[in-house]
Amino acid sequence: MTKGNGRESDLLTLEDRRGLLRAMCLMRGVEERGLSLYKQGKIPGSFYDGHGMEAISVGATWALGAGDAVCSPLIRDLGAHLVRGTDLTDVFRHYMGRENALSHGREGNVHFGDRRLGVVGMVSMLPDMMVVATGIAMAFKMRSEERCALSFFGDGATSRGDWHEAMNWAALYRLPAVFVLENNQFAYSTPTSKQFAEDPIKRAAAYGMEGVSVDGNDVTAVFEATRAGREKALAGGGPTLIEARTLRMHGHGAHDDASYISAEMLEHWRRRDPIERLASRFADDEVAALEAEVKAAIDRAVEGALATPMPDPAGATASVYCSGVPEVLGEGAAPWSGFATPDALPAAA
Amino acid sequence: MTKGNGRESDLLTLEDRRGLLRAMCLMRGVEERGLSLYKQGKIPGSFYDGHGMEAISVGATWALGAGDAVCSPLIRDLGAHLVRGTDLTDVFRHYMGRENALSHGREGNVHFGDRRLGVVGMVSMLPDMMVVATGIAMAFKMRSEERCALSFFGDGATSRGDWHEAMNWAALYRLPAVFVLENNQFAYSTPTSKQFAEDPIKRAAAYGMEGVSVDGNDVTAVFEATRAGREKALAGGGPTLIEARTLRMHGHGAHDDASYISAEMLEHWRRRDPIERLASRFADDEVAALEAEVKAAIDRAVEGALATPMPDPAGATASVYCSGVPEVLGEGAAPWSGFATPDALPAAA
Amino acid sequence: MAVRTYLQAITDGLHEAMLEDERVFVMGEDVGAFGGAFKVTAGLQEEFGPERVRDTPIAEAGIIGAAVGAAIAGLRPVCEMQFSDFVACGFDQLVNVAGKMHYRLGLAVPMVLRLPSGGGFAGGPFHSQNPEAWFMHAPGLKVLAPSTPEDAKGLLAAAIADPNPVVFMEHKHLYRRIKGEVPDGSYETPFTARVARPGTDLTVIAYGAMVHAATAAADEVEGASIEVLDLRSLAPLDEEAILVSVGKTSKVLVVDEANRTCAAGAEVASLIADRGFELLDGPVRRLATPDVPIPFSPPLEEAVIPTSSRIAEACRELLDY
Amino acid sequence: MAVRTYLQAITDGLHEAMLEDERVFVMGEDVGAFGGAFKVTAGLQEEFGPERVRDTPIAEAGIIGAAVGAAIAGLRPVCEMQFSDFVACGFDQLVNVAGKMHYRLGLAVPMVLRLPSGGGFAGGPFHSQNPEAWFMHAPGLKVLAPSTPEDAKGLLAAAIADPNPVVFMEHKHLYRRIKGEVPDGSYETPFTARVARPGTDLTVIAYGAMVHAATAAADEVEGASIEVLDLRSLAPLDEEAILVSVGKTSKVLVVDEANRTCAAGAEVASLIADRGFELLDGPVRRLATPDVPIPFSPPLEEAVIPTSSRIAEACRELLDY
Ligand SMILES: Cc1ncc(C[n+]2csc(CCOP(=O)(O)OP(=O)(O)O)c2C)c(N)n1
Ligand SMILES: Cc1ncc(C[n+]2csc(CCOP(=O)(O)OP(=O)(O)O)c2C)c(N)n1
Ligand SMILES: [Mg+2]
Ligand SMILES: [Mg+2]
Repeated sequence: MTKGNGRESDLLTLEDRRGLLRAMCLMRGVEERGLSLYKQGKIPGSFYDGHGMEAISVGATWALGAGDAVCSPLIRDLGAHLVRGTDLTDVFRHYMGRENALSHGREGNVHFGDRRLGVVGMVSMLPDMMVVATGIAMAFKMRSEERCALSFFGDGATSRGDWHEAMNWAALYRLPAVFVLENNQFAYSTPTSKQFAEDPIKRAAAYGMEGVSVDGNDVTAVFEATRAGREKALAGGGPTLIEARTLRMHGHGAHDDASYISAEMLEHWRRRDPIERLASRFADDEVAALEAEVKAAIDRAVEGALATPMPDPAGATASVYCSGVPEVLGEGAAPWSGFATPDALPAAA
Repeated sequence: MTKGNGRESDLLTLEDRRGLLRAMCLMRGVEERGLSLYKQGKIPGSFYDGHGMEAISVGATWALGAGDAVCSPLIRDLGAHLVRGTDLTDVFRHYMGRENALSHGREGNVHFGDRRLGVVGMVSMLPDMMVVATGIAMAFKMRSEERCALSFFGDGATSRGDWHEAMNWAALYRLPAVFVLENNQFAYSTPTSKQFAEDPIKRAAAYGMEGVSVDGNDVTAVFEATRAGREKALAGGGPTLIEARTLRMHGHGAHDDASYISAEMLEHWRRRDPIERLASRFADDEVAALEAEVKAAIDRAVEGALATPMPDPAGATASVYCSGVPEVLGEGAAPWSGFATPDALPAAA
Repeated sequence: MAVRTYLQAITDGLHEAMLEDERVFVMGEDVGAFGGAFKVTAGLQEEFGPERVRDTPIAEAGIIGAAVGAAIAGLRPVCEMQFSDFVACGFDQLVNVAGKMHYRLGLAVPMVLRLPSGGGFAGGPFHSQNPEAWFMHAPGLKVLAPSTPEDAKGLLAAAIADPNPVVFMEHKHLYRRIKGEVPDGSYETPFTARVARPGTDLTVIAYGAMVHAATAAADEVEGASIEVLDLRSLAPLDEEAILVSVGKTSKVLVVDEANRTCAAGAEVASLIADRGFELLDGPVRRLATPDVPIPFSPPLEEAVIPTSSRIAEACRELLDY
Repeated sequence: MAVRTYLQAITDGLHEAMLEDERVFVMGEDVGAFGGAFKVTAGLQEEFGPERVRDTPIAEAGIIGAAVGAAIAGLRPVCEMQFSDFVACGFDQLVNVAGKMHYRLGLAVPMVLRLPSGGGFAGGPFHSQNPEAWFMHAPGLKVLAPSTPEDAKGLLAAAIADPNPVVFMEHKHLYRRIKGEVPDGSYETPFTARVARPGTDLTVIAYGAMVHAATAAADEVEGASIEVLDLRSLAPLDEEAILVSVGKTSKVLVVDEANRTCAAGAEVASLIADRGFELLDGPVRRLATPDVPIPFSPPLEEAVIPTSSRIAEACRELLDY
């Protein structure tokens, strides 16, 4: 049992917690840089971020094995891409619409996913990718592979029909899937009180799956819930719905000042900032060093991206169809120490 | 309190029970005649019936006030049309694709609904009409009218996204709607074990509405549950999900011998036939007289229908658009005695 | 008369319809307190309250289907899809429930579905689509696509008054970019085409944002008199106006911002090739976005959506035919 | 070679694909134990088990979206919509998720969606539709529409082998009515058009059930040599074959069973009016189902769906032009 920095956990080593902190800092740093590049007009279109929600995508993805699939990180989930090992320069190239390996400029925002790392990029239509994750999990199960699919979505997305079809389907077939509901209390300007009468976590049992709510600003809690869900999924126990409770700290997008969220509410949650909470367990100079390292990495990535040309317009109509052998989902980084020494781990709580 | 024929009930008079029995007999009689006309080639297309399920549409619709809307009776719910007062000759004309006031031959099966009687005809896509019912209930509520919308659907239809959107929407807005889930254990050939892991009635509470299961072969039970749901809806208490448990006694359609349903199962439910159950409380000669009257009415209707010409092909492309003032939903028959003397009634159980 | 943006004209149209007819109400995601993603409904909730300007859950089938129900029950819903792209999520309710109701059962469905559509601002594959052809291919729906503030307001009024389900394509890229004189008070614009720019040598047929690109192109081409026909209504399609213009010029270019195959322009071109064959002095040319998702990166997007210079080039080529 | 019905040929194609490639699996409503509403998958579950022939919940978005996921994960799903009409319920997953994936992210989606389509047997407004044009207007999808048993089997094999999402239109009214010689073993039919009946005076372009109506019409018209071109593939569209045939005959009639506006035939006609203009000796005529839901009652249905006699009449009129 490891104690000390970070919340106590049977499962996370000091190295893990350092990695989690770094991934969260990286996510925040990349998004802050993205926002300023957007304001400078270097990023076209619109810009969305997950400020204050870093613990969710980072914590959940940290629990995945290399062969698991993320389908998909949404607009608040940059951390999932980063944990899987997505190239930072390519992220900025993609943001800026430069030529890049993730989307060749055909997509924007975080509408990408590096298939080589087992990540499927999102579509905008919420929450369509949950259904796709269900299909991936079905394939894993049909081939008796020890893999699971992880899917993210917001409180607002739970109102759409596809959410229901995915939940029912996954529960019915006891598929190896973990669904992460990011309840950040708003869908654009719409509070959850105008989205549903009861918290959707209550629906889990009615479909025949487990449902668990965690503090979405506690990266350890998110990690542990996801790890338990994954273990259960791999053991044939079917899917889990995890609700991570948090608040969206920025506007819906860069254009939105979120004046409909009260200052008190924001202040309440600012005091629960997931990065500060974990960082407070580390020595100040260690945190400073990490932040400097992260900043340097971002600087390099931005520089590389700015040096990359825009895509060649001649390619605008290429690749609508696949003409060769389809590439399959590859393996992503699986940094959690527990994968290295599974026997050393105690059973999940 | 009325006792005697029929199950005991605080709410139903002897006249009510006679009416319920007649409506169920009429539904069965019309469908049996329809089936034989279909086999004789007089009804084009395909044919579906609700044999053994008469208590559901009849019992639920019996609980409606004249201004309530039925949106929609499905293929097992002929009884809803009959209780509302749909013209019997027009039903047969419609079945046969003859010129008729319900659909002018443009629709078939029970894909009709007499708008003059507050009934909206179904579309095939399951369960789309639940969403439409939600919109009707919303209009009733916005205008502060004391009306509710009743919607029917099967166990299989609960798997589709539109089911979810309607349930969430109705619960969120506390709409005056009553949803009747006809759990007849099969969707075409698919048993409920392949449709969901948990009975959908469990979902009601998770959306924030009441859910109640009743014996779908007991017309009184269906009536009482619907009446309670309607009272609640009109009092501003929001929607109710009623599950009526039954078995589909025939194949999915006339072409299906339902060999996938075991003889034991059919026999078990045949002993619970809803018509026999109610009829057994009446004197034999009274039942015989009623059956003769029903048969005569059907004979007359079939005769009238057979004497009606097919629609004029020249009108095949007419009326795609409405070019006048839209007709609104009218009022249907509301035969329940309770509407006449509301004060005389005890409070719902 | 006042100068209004295309967006303001739509807001005005909604406002007047709500004032005049208490059956009219508005619903959609974030249309209430926030005033809509594009602020088209800004101010309406303050004036008319949360019952008549309703924020809905994220449920496109729910929005469309509930509107059908409300319309059947005697109201006049005007719904917004946050972006036209999301209409795919409520597609079935629109084409199968709303569109077929009157033919099947004689029950009218007076509703308007507002679809902020189109590209040109790096919206990417899911915020730039022009789905109108899907609805032209769905019996029972009407489809409108105004290009000017005046028509936007007048067509919206006519759509709300119409007893049928109307798909109202409002082009996002025109919202704030296009201004014009708009008559005060309420008026209805007919569902017919309009000569946006008269000419005698060649007709460019377009609608929505492409009307402006076509007009700019016509101005650019020297030594020829080019007519621009603004369809305004895609269903019903003003066949006579199309044939009259082709009869005058004998040469025609049909422009679509939508993906080429089976687009509105395909229908227009096929109409001319059939009923207008004898009027023609050259091939019926089409210019459209090729069959690709709309890419995000500006040089790629600019390569696929028809521009005024590519329209001008196609005109010159056809004039030389 | 053996004589097989159109339906049997599809069953054979599925059977062979499943034998040859263990990644291929089948799913849909009632396709397993029951063998499908039309019995196309009859016997497959007995042979391949319930994992590879899966009965699903009634969830069209679920079926299509899960197929996308399974395809991404390396399998080769072949899904059935019970009737093509119900594809509207999963429309978004098909056009936005499946169709755009490869262009956006380089991730291929090798899946086949079987759509039993078409009218002619009193199926009414929701069991008779021909939705193919919607998918031609959705980039990234391929759309096939065989008219013969031989092509049904060969195109299905090619669809399953294709690394893209393929919409496979199988016409219900051909299922048991049309028989023909079908090669033994597996073979792939290319996504190109086929001259179903050679001729020199006029070309009728059709696909699916209308190929048979067109051929019957061609036989009926005396004193003229009529070519029938069976498109077979709607996306990609075999533009060269169309232009070659028009070049030969100079007169063309395009037939659709689908509703007229923005149908496949509109695209074909617009192609000819543009690139084939100089080949033409008369207008590009179209015959299609008018823009109405397909009515149930036989005399009404017969009045709207193109028949061989109306095709023959249109041919005669055009020949006289
Ligand atoms: C089907 C669909 N409808 C509408 C939208 C437009 N939209 C984009 S994000 C958003 C709000 C999403 O809220 P939520 O699911 O809670 O996620 P969050 O942004 O809070 O993380 C909306 C309405 C969409 N993307 N998809
Ligand atoms: C969206 C949709 N998909 C498929 C069908 C085809 N279909 C017609 S009835 C039926 C079974 C319906 O089962 P259930 O909802 O249980 O109603 P029941 O027939 O048992 O009354 C199916 C699959 C349909 N009508 N709608
Ligand atoms: Mg949210
Ligand atoms: Mg059932």
